Amino acid sequence: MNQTWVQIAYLVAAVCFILALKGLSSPKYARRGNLIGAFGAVLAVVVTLVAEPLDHMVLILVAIVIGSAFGVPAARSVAMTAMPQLVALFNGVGGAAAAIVAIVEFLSSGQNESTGTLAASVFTVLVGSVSFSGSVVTFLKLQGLITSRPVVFPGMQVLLPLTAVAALVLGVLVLTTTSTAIVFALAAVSLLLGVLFVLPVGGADVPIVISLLNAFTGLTVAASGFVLDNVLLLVAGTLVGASGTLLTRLMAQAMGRPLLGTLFGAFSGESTLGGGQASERPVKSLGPADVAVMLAYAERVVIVPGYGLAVAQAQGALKELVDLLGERGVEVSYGIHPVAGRMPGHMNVLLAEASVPYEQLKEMDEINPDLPSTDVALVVGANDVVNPAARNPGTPISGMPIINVDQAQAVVFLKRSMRPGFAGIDNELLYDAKTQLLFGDAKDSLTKTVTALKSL
Amino acid sequence: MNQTWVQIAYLVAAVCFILALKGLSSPKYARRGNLIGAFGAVLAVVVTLVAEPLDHMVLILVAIVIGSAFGVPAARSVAMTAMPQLVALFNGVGGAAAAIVAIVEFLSSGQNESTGTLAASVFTVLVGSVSFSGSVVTFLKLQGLITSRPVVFPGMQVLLPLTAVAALVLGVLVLTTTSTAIVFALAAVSLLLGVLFVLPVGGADVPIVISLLNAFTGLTVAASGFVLDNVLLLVAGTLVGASGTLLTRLMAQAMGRPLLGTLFGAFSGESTLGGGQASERPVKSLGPADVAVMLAYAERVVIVPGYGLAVAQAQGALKELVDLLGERGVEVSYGIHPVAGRMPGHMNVLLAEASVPYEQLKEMDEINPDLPSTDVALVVGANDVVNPAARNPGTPISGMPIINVDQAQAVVFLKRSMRPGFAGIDNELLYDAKTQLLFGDAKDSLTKTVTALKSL
Amino acid sequence: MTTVAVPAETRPGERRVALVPESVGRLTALGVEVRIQSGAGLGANALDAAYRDAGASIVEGDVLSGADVVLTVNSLDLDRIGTLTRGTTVVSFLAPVQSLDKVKAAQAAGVTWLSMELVPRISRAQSMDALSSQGLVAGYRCALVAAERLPKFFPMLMTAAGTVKPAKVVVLGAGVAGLQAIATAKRLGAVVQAYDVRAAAADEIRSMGAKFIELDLESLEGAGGYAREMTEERSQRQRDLLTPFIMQADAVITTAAVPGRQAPLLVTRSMVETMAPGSVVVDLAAETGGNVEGSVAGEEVVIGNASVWGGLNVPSQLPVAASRLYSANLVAISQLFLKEGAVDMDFEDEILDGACVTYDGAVRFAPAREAVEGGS
Amino acid sequence: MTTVAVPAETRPGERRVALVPESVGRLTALGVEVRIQSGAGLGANALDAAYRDAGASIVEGDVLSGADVVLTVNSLDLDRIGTLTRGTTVVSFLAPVQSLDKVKAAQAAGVTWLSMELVPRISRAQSMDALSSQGLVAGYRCALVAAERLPKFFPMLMTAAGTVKPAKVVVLGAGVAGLQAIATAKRLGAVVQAYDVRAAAADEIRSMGAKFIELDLESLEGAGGYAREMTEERSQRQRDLLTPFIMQADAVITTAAVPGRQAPLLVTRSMVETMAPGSVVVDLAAETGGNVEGSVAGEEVVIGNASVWGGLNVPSQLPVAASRLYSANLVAISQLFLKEGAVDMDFEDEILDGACVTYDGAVRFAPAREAVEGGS
Amino acid sequence: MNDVGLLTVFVLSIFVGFEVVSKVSTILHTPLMSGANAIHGVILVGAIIVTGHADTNAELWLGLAAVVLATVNMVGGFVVTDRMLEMFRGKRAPAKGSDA
Amino acid sequence: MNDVGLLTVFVLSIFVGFEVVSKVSTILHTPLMSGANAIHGVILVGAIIVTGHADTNAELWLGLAAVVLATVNMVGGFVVTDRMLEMFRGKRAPAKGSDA
Ligand SMILES: NC(=O)c1ccc[n+]([C@@H]2O[C@H](COP(=O)([O-])OP(=O)(O)OC[C@H]3O[C@@H](n4cnc5c(N)ncnc54)[C@H](OP(=O)(O)O)[C@@H]3O)[C@@H](O)[C@H]2O)c1
Ligand SMILES: NC(=O)c1ccc[n+]([C@@H]2O[C@H](COP(=O)([O-])OP(=O)(O)OC[C@H]3O[C@@H](n4cnc5c(N)ncnc54)[C@H](OP(=O)(O)O)[C@@H]3O)[C@@H](O)[C@H]2O)c1
Ligand SMILES: NC(=O)c1ccc[n+]([C@@H]2O[C@H](COP(=O)([O-])OP(=O)(O)OC[C@H]3O[C@@H](n4cnc5c(N)ncnc54)[C@H](O)[C@@H]3O)[C@@H](O)[C@H]2O)c1
Ligand SMILES: NC(=O)c1ccc[n+]([C@@H]2O[C@H](COP(=O)([O-])OP(=O)(O)OC[C@H]3O[C@@H](n4cnc5c(N)ncnc54)[C@H](O)[C@@H]3O)[C@@H](O)[C@H]2O)c1
Repeated sequence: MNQTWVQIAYLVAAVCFILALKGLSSPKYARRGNLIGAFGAVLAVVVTLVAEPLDHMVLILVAIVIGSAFGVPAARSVAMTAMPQLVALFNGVGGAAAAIVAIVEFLSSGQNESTGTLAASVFTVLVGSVSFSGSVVTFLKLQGLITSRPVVFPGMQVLLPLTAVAALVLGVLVLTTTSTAIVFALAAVSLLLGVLFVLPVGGADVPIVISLLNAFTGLTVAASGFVLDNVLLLVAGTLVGASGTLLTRLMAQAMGRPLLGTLFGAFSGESTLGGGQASERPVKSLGPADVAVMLAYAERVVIVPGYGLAVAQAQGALKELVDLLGERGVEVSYGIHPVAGRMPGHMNVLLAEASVPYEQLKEMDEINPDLPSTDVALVVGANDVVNPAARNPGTPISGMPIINVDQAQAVVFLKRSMRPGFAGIDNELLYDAKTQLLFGDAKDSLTKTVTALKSL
Repeated sequence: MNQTWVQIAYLVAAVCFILALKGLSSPKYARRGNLIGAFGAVLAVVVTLVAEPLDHMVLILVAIVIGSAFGVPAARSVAMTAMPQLVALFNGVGGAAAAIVAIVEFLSSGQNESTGTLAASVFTVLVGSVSFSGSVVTFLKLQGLITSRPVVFPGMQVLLPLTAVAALVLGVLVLTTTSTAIVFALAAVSLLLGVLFVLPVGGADVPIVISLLNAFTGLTVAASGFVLDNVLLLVAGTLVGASGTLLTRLMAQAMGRPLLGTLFGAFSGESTLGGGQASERPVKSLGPADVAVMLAYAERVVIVPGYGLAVAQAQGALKELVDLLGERGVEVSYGIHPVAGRMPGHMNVLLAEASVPYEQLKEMDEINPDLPSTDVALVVGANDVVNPAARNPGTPISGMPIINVDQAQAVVFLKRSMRPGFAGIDNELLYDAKTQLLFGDAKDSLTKTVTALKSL
Repeated sequence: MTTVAVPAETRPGERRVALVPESVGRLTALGVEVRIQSGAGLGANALDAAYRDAGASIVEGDVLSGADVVLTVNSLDLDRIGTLTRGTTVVSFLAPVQSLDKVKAAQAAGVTWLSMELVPRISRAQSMDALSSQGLVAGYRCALVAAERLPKFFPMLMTAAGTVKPAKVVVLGAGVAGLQAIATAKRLGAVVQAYDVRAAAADEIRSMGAKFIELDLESLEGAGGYAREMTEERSQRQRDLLTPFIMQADAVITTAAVPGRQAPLLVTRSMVETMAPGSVVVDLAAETGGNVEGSVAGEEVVIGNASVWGGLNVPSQLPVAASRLYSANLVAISQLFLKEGAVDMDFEDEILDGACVTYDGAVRFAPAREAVEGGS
Repeated sequence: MTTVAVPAETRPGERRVALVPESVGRLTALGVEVRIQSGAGLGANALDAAYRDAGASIVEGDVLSGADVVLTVNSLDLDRIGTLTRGTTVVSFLAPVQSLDKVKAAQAAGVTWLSMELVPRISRAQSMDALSSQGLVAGYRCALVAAERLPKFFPMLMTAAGTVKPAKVVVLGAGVAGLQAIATAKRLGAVVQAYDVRAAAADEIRSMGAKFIELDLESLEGAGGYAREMTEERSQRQRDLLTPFIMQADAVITTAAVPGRQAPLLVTRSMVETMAPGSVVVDLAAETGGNVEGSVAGEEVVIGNASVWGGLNVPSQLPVAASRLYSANLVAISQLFLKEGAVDMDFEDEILDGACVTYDGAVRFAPAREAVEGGS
Repeated sequence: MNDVGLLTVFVLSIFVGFEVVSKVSTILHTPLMSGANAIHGVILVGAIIVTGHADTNAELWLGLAAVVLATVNMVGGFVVTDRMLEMFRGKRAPAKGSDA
Repeated sequence: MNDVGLLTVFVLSIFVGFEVVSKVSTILHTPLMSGANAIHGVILVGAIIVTGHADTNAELWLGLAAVVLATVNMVGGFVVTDRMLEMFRGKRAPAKGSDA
């Protein structure tokens, strides 16, 4: 149907997308990867505009300008923290676009298509609509426009499968009747399905669902490629579908959530991370790889060791981490609190055993002025000595000077649980917006972080 | 041309091959990967036999039986050490088969093919022949039937490019004349080209060349797929071509050889590892990943530290390695020679600093009886204390008892160069058949080995 | 102007000084005058000149007269307490229940006495915790003494003349001093095992890289992270269970204490007698009754084949370090009651409240008060 | 049957013994009888009973008469040499050039004397290298002595009462003893810097984790890995360049020696005087002239503000360990000349050849022979 | 291309999709998701094609809506991904920092 | 399939081929090479097809030769690879060995 050169241009664009994904999975090439992807996309669009025999050219160009006029400023101005919901929204409109393309294609030549092609169209309408309405709900949740807790109303357990069955039945009907009305009915039911699908998911699991919907959209694009006999759409859509599926699994793993639990947890009564961890209040946990990247791309890091370092006997692993960071040009020092550990000089004994040079050890009074300009404070098995509660009266540690890690740009705690330290009091800092926790034995966590750092 | 189900069966076979390569690149799944590949191959052959409308069925089956009767016993009975040349031979016959298939196809329908298809046939004949004759020469070299040193005779510098140009010219002639005679001439010239191509390669570089020829054969198979409009051949051949090319690069890297130097080194006067290292006598060097695998799959490992460990201050890295091996169930102990290092008890001071438990340290007299049943002796920066020269009279270290690492099944030395130790005498063991060397600062080497071990 | 006086210590063999030159500036910054008795710092290598440079004035002879605050390591001699003006604040070690005569004298003289032993073990008071700081010194010193006395090596050494096995060191009592003794012995390469009655001790001992001696006994824990006294029966069982560990040890270091009580008897004479020739026992608790039966404070006695070193004023044996830390403790507590250059004893502050033994003619510390009233 | 005799040491303060019970079996396995003077091992915690259990016989009083081989730590007293039967083999330390009278006596008595100092430093002889084994002991001991004497901590400690800076230790001479001193001081947490004249020393010092003091001086290396003596001019320059390092040090440990010569003077009195109050200097070479000007072997003297400890027979201060290693050295060398139960002095063997001072009425060791002949 | 051909391409693309992201580090999960999201914005190509071939008004307007939406997805997607990746931008040259 | 379709398959296969082996450990270089070598033995399929369609004797005998050679390549290749991989077979279950 097309000239060979167009097909080849599409192939080039597809290769660009592969390279884009490849780039995006390594910190070093991520940016470049994204640019290559953008180049591929532009190439594909330009080739299409130039090579295809198209009517309504002006309208199409106007539509593109309008789309850009929405997309670019939104993406440019969004706050860092609001990015996930924006991505959700973009994903939703992509799904909608795919569904609409399928509908239009159906309208124009539905009656003449083979069953396979029709089935692909039905799939696109169904999944594209789910993706759209589902994404909109996630957007609303993340934006705080509706509650981020799991929403379950009585009868939902019945309504959700019913809707799903209805959508399937409608889909089959489309295949058999090729009726336009039913296609629109299918789209409507699918929109409802998307809403019901996402409502019961709790706040912390929302990113996983976004990733899943993203993979869905990819598959609809692949199906569109099938319908339109367009290899580029097929390849690009499949790429996104496959990588998105894997990514969804990886994300669920990284957050320690079983994928199915995430999606249907609210029904089975399993908590889905709507509000909190084991304790009532939510904390942000992260993986060793994240810690590695945070540290590797920091300018200045302060390590605050405590009794947990001694319990884990993790001094060797800690030194290795610091040495590696040093080699990467990160400025690292240890902030030693006078009563860290359980014996005066406990940290000194430990760190000397690991042959940490004395010059890297800084006293509390010496390190505290540096903390506001510190990118990451890594708290290794310490708790009381960084607990801001010491600044308020009435606690067992009131009046004890602390290392002000809360003044650092970001704080990472390595500890095993939410249990408090020697003084037995909760640490507010664990729940702070700039704090993240890597749960686990400190030695284990540090070893994993070192491994991750080496592979960066 | 085929029924859909055959095509799908082919697709399944292609997927098997992908999974096979994937499996083969990780120690854990390598065997399974190979079996999946074999399954895919059998599937493909059976489907072809069943579904294609074929004449001469009996003859074909007989040919397959004959081929198996050659291949299986050869593969079964070959000695471990002779495997590389057998692989080379198998690769060569594969290349020959591809070339023959192209010739037959040409004979039967060459006149009617499109230029593109013809070009693919020419490529297959040319490259398949080169692969065949080249592989045969590598076989002869490795088998010791001809010298493994680079063979360069006067005029070769001219002859090789001349032959290459001749082959190209003949190829173009085939395209324009579609003459059968010229095809055979092309095959003959290509065979010569293969010989000339491989002769100048020196012994140690031969495996790299085999890998390259293997990739070549893959490409010819892919081209055959193009000629025969067979997607399976196309996919399988391309997979091998691509992975083989990358593998060739990786192998060259692992051996620290520039790829081009390997191939054409003999011409430019660069040494190609025909006989020796920097020193006159050849030693076997290996990479950290190899050391990691050797250790990980050993039952019992003995570590022999020496002065080099102290110089490199690598005690921490060494302990980490040993701990990791312990976790994997490998039995590791340290064999401490009484005069290792430069001070009595030097190793004790070092290893205590790294908190190596005293129970893991074995005296020389205690460890020596264990060595014959040791799979790998890892000598870290030691030299004199394991030098078998001590057993012969007349050397500065004669009469000094040593740790008998030469009795272990395999010996790995970590050192920076071929320089001798304190006593200033050469160590025969470095050149021994069971010895391999990992060159570099001990700390660096150990750290890399640890990283490799973790990724196993 | 409020004056802070630092007399020379009079306890025989005492080498510490209550205030080191480095700390003088931190006191004068509080708006007080600091007077040092000439030669007070000699034992700790602090010369008069150094004090003078730091802003203190040097007084020959009696430095106490007219002083508002007196800082010392050991409690003042009985006869000097009477010479103090009413209202003078004395800060020093003072085991009040064991020194009732001094408490009475201080009560009579109307002196305010803060005892460093009584500083409560709350987080805010850690910088004033002289028991910890001196325990640290004592623990380090104990391990060195053991290493020095042992006729063998602490570390393992594999040499051409054979392998030297590492010394086995057993540490009993793993408080501040015990943990530091463990750390020091470990550093020197000994194989260290340790025992303590407190529940948290097992983890703490392991966190030093030593082996915890698991005895089939329940743990005993009192208030403030201190141990409780144990019954004679438990005590006997503990000794029985410890015997095999003592027998195998090359060196035993004991640091067990129960606040306000005699030190618990952990090792009997017969247990010491099971030890091999040349073994060394270091009893840090010798002064307060001894963890080891037969140990004599300040002497080295031979029991069986072992030589038993009884610690006497052990922190004073590392006078520079001990004085420096103690001095920092004193400055930290002084900052609580020296406000705008004057003494302002605010008993709302639980540290001052807890540490104060006598004030304005009254004995504030309950156990001492009861003893004084009971005895008089 | 050939008898090997081990007398009690007569040198004042000597606590080592030439043979420990653990080694007896390895000698009797050579087919000889071992006789130990009663009480010989007491200083090293080796009881007569232990020797008896190991298969030796205990002799009260004179053990030398009738002995074929005599093993001692220090050389025999002059008067006892004469009592030996002709052909007796004595193995011990014996600085021959410094003890010409004993050499003459041995020559006169027809005694075969193997000096442990003269065992050549070849690989095969490492198990007989008593200089190394005793140097190891001395080095460890030196570092402990410095730690024990210093009124401060060796390690750095960050505590609630302030940070204690680590001690700065300077080690001069990094042979066997020096390296071990470095290792021990490092273990205790000190910051160690070291210097030696040999070219290989820089790497060796760094391999112990210490800092090498780079002086702008050429290295000096003699035969067998030993140092050479240096000119007075170089010596002066070395001292000048070392002065700032000495000044900043809390503890200085000197172990430098040049075989057969007086120990080099590395630290002058005025250099010591630059050191801060409480500093400690340990001079292992005090016996052979001293690396430190003014040091007295076996005494602690005060120079400036520092206390200078002069080592006297330092290995004997760790008698159990030192005896065990020395004993292993003696057994190893005995295995060379005790063949089939009899003494067979084979001077083809370069070790026996090198170590032998007198044999069959002749002085074999050239420098001693020249001195004896020159002097007589 | 015939259906099996498309299937082949589909299967191969699945492998490529899986493999290229299989080693992604956790920190890149979100940017990668966002980048993939932008890529499926190429549905714009499909939207353009169907719009360009629209015969009825309904088809045209629906198609134009799809073009707008797809453009938002694609253009916005790449831009927002780029912004997310800003932190990986300028990293000073590593200098040997610590000496042990 | 048309040529561009084949080209697409070719390009995707290249990516798959590169990606799947990109993390191979050095020790597996030889077995991997050998396994890949066996895989290109599927030229046997091509050999069978051309032989089955052979019209002349020359074609037939050449084809049969190709079948024999390809079979050797394929069958021998998988067997020899399996033998190489024997060392990775039975590995006892890891037991916690060292206690520090
Ligand atoms: N230095 C002294 O002289 C001395 C003496 C006595 C008391 N203290 C007191 O001890 C405290 C010292 O403060 P700190 O911050 O060092 O300790 P901390 O407040 O006791 O906190 C220790 C933290 O380490 C974590 N941890 C324990 N084991 C771990 C492991 N294996 N891996 C990872 N994390 C582990 C614990 O959390 P998880 O359980 O969740 O893992 C805990 O939050 C102060 O309150 C001080 O007053 C000090
Ligand atoms: N223990 C004692 O008391 C004592 C005292 C004095 C002398 N000696 C003598 O010292 C020797 C000790 O034997 P040894 O086997 O321990 O040591 P050695 O024979 O001296 O060999 C040391 C080896 O370590 C290698 N090496 C050095 N630096 C290294 C680094 N950074 N990374 C990796 N390798 C490094 C060297 O090879 P490259 O240069 O190629 O890397 C050398 O082959 C014996 O001859 C003994 O007699 C011992
Ligand atoms: N919260 C704080 O700020 C703070 C400050 C310093 C110390 N501490 C804690 O206080 C505790 C005690 O410290 P300390 O060194 O002053 O104690 P201490 O000197 O009173 O006693 C020394 C040790 O002896 C142990 N002991 C008592 N009876 C024993 C027996 N029968 N057998 C074996 N061991 C026995 C005690 O448990 C204690 O660990 C430690 O846990 C220490 O960590 C807390
Ligand atoms: N080959 C062997 O078997 C063997 C055995 C033991 C020791 N050695 C080597 O022998 C060497 C010396 O050993 P040692 O301890 O018996 O020597 P030593 O006791 O004779 O001297 C001690 C150290 O003092 C140093 N020294 C001399 N003059 C000095 C000066 N002016 N300034 C600074 N330092 C000075 C020497 O270099 C030596 O390192 C060492 O290198 C050791 O490794 C070899």
